[in-house]
Amino acid sequence: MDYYLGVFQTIGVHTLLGLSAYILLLTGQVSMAQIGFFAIGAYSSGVLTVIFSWNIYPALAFGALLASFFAFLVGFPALRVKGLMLVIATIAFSEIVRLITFNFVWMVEKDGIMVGAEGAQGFREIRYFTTNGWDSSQVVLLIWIFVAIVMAMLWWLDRVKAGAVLRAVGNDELAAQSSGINLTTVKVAAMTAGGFIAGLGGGLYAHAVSYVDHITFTILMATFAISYPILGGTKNVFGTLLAVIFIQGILIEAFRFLEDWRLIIFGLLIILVMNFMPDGLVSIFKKSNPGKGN
Amino acid sequence: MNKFIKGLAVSALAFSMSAGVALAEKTVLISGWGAQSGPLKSFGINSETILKAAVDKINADGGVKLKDGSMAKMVYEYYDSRCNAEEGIALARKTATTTNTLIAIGPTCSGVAAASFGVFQKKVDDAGDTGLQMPLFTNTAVRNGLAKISQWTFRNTPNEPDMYDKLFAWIAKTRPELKTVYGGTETDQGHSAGTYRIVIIPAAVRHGFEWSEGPIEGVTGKIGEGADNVQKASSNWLMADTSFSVQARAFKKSKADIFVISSHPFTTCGILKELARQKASPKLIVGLTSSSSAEVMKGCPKQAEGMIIPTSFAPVTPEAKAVADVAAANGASADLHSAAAWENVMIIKDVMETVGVSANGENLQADRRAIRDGLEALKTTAGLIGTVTRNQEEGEALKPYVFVHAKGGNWEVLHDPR
Amino acid sequence: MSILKVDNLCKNFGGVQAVNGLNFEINEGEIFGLIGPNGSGKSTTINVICGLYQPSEGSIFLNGKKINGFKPNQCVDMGISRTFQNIRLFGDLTVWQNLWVAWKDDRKNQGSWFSNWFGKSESREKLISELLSFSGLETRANDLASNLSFGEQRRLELARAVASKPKLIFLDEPAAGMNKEEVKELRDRIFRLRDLGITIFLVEHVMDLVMNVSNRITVLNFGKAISEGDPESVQNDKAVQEAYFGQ
Amino acid sequence: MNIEFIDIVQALIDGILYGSTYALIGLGFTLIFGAMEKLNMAYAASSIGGAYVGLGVSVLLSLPLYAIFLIGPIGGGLLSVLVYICCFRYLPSNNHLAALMASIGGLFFIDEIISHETDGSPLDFPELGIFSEAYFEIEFSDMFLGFRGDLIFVMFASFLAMLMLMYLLYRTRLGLATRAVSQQPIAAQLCGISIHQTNSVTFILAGVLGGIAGCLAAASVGVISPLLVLPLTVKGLVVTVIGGLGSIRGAIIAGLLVGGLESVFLLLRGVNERDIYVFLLLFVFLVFRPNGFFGAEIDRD
Repeated sequence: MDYYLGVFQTIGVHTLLGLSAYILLLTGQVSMAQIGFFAIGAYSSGVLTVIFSWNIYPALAFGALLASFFAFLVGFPALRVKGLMLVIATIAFSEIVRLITFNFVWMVEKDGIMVGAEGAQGFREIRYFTTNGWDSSQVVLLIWIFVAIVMAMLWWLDRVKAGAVLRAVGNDELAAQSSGINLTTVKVAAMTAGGFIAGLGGGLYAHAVSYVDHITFTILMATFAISYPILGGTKNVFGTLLAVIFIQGILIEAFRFLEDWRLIIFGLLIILVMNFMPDGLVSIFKKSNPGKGN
Repeated sequence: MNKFIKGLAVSALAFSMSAGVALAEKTVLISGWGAQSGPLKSFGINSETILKAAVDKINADGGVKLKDGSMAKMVYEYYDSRCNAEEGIALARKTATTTNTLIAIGPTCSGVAAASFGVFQKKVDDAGDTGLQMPLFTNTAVRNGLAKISQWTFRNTPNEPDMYDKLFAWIAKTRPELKTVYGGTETDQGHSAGTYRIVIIPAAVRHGFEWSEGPIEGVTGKIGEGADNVQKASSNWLMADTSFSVQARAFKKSKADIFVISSHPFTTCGILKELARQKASPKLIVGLTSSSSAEVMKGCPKQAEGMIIPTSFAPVTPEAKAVADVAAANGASADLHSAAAWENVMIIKDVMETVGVSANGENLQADRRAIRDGLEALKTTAGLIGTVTRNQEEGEALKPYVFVHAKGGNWEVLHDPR
Repeated sequence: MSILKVDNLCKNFGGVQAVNGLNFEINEGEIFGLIGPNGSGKSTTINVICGLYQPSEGSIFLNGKKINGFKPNQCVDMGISRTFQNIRLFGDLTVWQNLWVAWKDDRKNQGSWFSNWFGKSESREKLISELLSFSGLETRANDLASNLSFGEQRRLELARAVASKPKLIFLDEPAAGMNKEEVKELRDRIFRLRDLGITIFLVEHVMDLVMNVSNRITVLNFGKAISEGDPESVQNDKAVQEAYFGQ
Repeated sequence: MNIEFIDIVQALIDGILYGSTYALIGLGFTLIFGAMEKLNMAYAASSIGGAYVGLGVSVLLSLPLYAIFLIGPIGGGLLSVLVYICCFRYLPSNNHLAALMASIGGLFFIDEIISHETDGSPLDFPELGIFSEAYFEIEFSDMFLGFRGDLIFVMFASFLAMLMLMYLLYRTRLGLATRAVSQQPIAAQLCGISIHQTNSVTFILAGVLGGIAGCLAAASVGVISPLLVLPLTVKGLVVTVIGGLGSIRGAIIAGLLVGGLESVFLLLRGVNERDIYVFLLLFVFLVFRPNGFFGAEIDRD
């Protein structure tokens, strides 16, 4: 049972990661920075519960806020670059964050052993849940409550003007600007919101698995993050969820016996989906397939 | 494609079990996982090959004697954890909660071990701690001081502090003309860097060797002291690095008698080749335990000539030789990591027979606990090259070892302190 | 009273002088036509005034306030809106949402920041349904803009430009590709906008339309104004005929 | 280690020489971007893949060692055109995202196939014969500056490749077609140029170049491993951006620059911080000079 709960935890965390990329994708920005924000959330909330013995909720909130603050800062220079250049710029950002976690040492002695982040050796013993008697089902519940809240917020966003504005910017920046939309506000706001969601996901991840290190935050994970909404499509939030379930739940877990064929299949799958459904998996459910504007 | 078919068979088996079809045979299940994909894939492949050979041997000899006196076959499942912490944790959870695994063997990467040991219950009988409760017995992940993370985790891995301590003592005695030391490590590999700064350099200092550029602040010879300064004073590289010009120059400039190269085979060969190119000629090179494997001899036998490494496995006894042959016959290689899988399986069999377990996962939780307690009770175990002493405070092993050096394309035993 | 005053406007791209020393003034409530052969700098003029490009030289005044270098969205805030020569709608949004994105509440009953972005408002519902009937798209309100026909897209784009409640609206070749009937409808719409008090700046190739609706016309060639005046006098200007038909 | 000025000079030399492998990879990225305005993320993977093909075929048929350096580029070209067919050819031409994702899929696919086939362990790669043996030292006020022979060879090879590419692009009909397709795809089609043919040729060209780069990089290291793929991809991207997307000489200069600076950062700040500075450099370029050294204005509408 615990194992299936673990899979649900993974799916939940990856859904948050995917949704953080989703909101940026709505504005037409492909951001590989999400894994950087995820790392910031993971490390900062981990430091708070492990070293400062904070309660989990303020720690998660702080991690998410710190990540969104960095996202806010990244948002401004990111405005100057578009499209493929943004991809490269955000790869650079994520790699810088990863290298900082790689060099990040902050250890204190607790109950006779050293705990905290130890540079390349990673950040172990983020055991808030287990030492406070949470069982896995409670952790799963916590993660999925957050996932549900975030999904509901994004669902609602698509029903108010803000959502339409995000998509308008994604469709045609110039027309959006000429319709009175301030691109700076919209893009920086989307980046900040995306940073918040990714940071929250990072905090939950660190506590759910109890260990993080820089290898968790490589370009591979950044690619996973953007591949969820791209494979799932940006029609609505469920596409991302569907893609996460498909990749993490089915491809990675259910087909574990395929061993290293799984990553080969993952590569092949991306190629196939992009060739036959360039608007994402959700386009299966659409009757007509209106191509992207522009 | 073989693995594919086998995988299908395994999952079909699992399905039939879960569907309640009674199996004719009595079995005890052990699970293992390690990196079978990605750059460190050979660890997992070697381990599984030897694990399988050991299980086959046990079954050929009749199997495992159960509590009720009947015999059961030992079966195993092996999973790919991709040297990825998240995967390793998922596997620990999977085997602990969805299979009848009595005890698990793995993982291969220290990073995965450090991560996945954390999801186990820290102290047995702590009802407030909801961590996993299944014994785990590691054969490969070797970074210093991991098993104490949980009372459910044990290791049968070389004790590097002891080995390097003895190595430098031996060098000091047999090569008194060597005075100074310099080195470097791959900083993004937990094992290489950890062992280098916490174990190797302090051991060298302890036995009177001087850092070639003058003493490093805080390094007294005690394990772990001044570790950060050690790394800063050294010339390091990363696991995926391909250019070593700058580092090799620093080595050469140090003019040290002994070079310490603490990294896995890929970069060990890289730096050795660059040193040779720049004609840096130390009097001795000391390597990392994990480099005493076939890869270095495949990649750079010429440049590695003379490199000394302490290892807990070499085909110096008939048993060890037999295991090495079995591995070779199955296309894998027996080294200090994978050969320990053999020992682990044999120890597990003995413990199972001592404490008495039931077949097919009846009394699963009680049996797991009994095996854990049985493992903890062991003071010594039989190893392939001699008796292994166990430090059960920390769940670690004190394995016998030999010093090998590279000679003519092979690892040859240089000194055998057993 | 003049609403827009352009003074010695220049724009060059690299070495090319797209607009070269343009001066004109538009009065509130009038329909102002800008015509000229292909490549004469008409679209560039709109793009510079609407903030897509920075002018290389010269000044633009809106109601006496200098708006040089304003971003497009700032221009919208100042009461300028526009359509594009090649239609630029938000294809993934519905017709209704296209209008919604551009919609701005009156300054005086501007709601809070929150209600603008996330809330509902009656005045919005009212305005959008008026715009839908203005553009004859009532039945298509919930269709994706990318599924509209060409004519419908043109109408939607015009409605979207009106949704931000502009005082001055720039129409960049709104009749391109339309048949006679559609041009007639467009003319009626332009007149209705004028009747609402919106000043109109019309760039057009379809002479029939320009000559019929404009109060005043400026003719552009090689980035320079070569003629100005009411439609009739412009039509009879020799320089204009030369520019269009050569000598 | 006390760092003297000569050490910095030496590190710069080491880095610039090694940077020529970055330059070669950067050339391929920039060539494809120049032709299609798309990023081929699978490029470094197909380059290393080409070197593997060369090694594999030569070992299987027990060909002489230099055959690797002939078969490798061919393999690179084939893989590259395969990437084109799978990840670009049938995708909507205005959907840059889909092509980007598909080529990332291609990157994983090639990388994992290599890992699978080789058990992920590094393989010995033949060195460049006499060039690898060669090591020059120049005396410099009783200090020595060293130059690696094989890297000097790689550097000349990359200059040669650059000159050949420039010749192909600016002096032949093929180059004319490539440029026509990249600037005005529809007009080019109307003139009877087949977009897909031209793009295929560009990919083959880039792939051959990649195969050469892969072989030379592996030869200078002496081993080949799937571990080389990701760092080369990232460094290739960095070089392409700093040089200016689409600029051939930019890629070369940026390759050498990145190699040199990286080496100096390594010397001064240690390996753990080395790449941080490289990425900061990239960031500075992106924000203050997004078109790189020689890039065309890419921020056009």
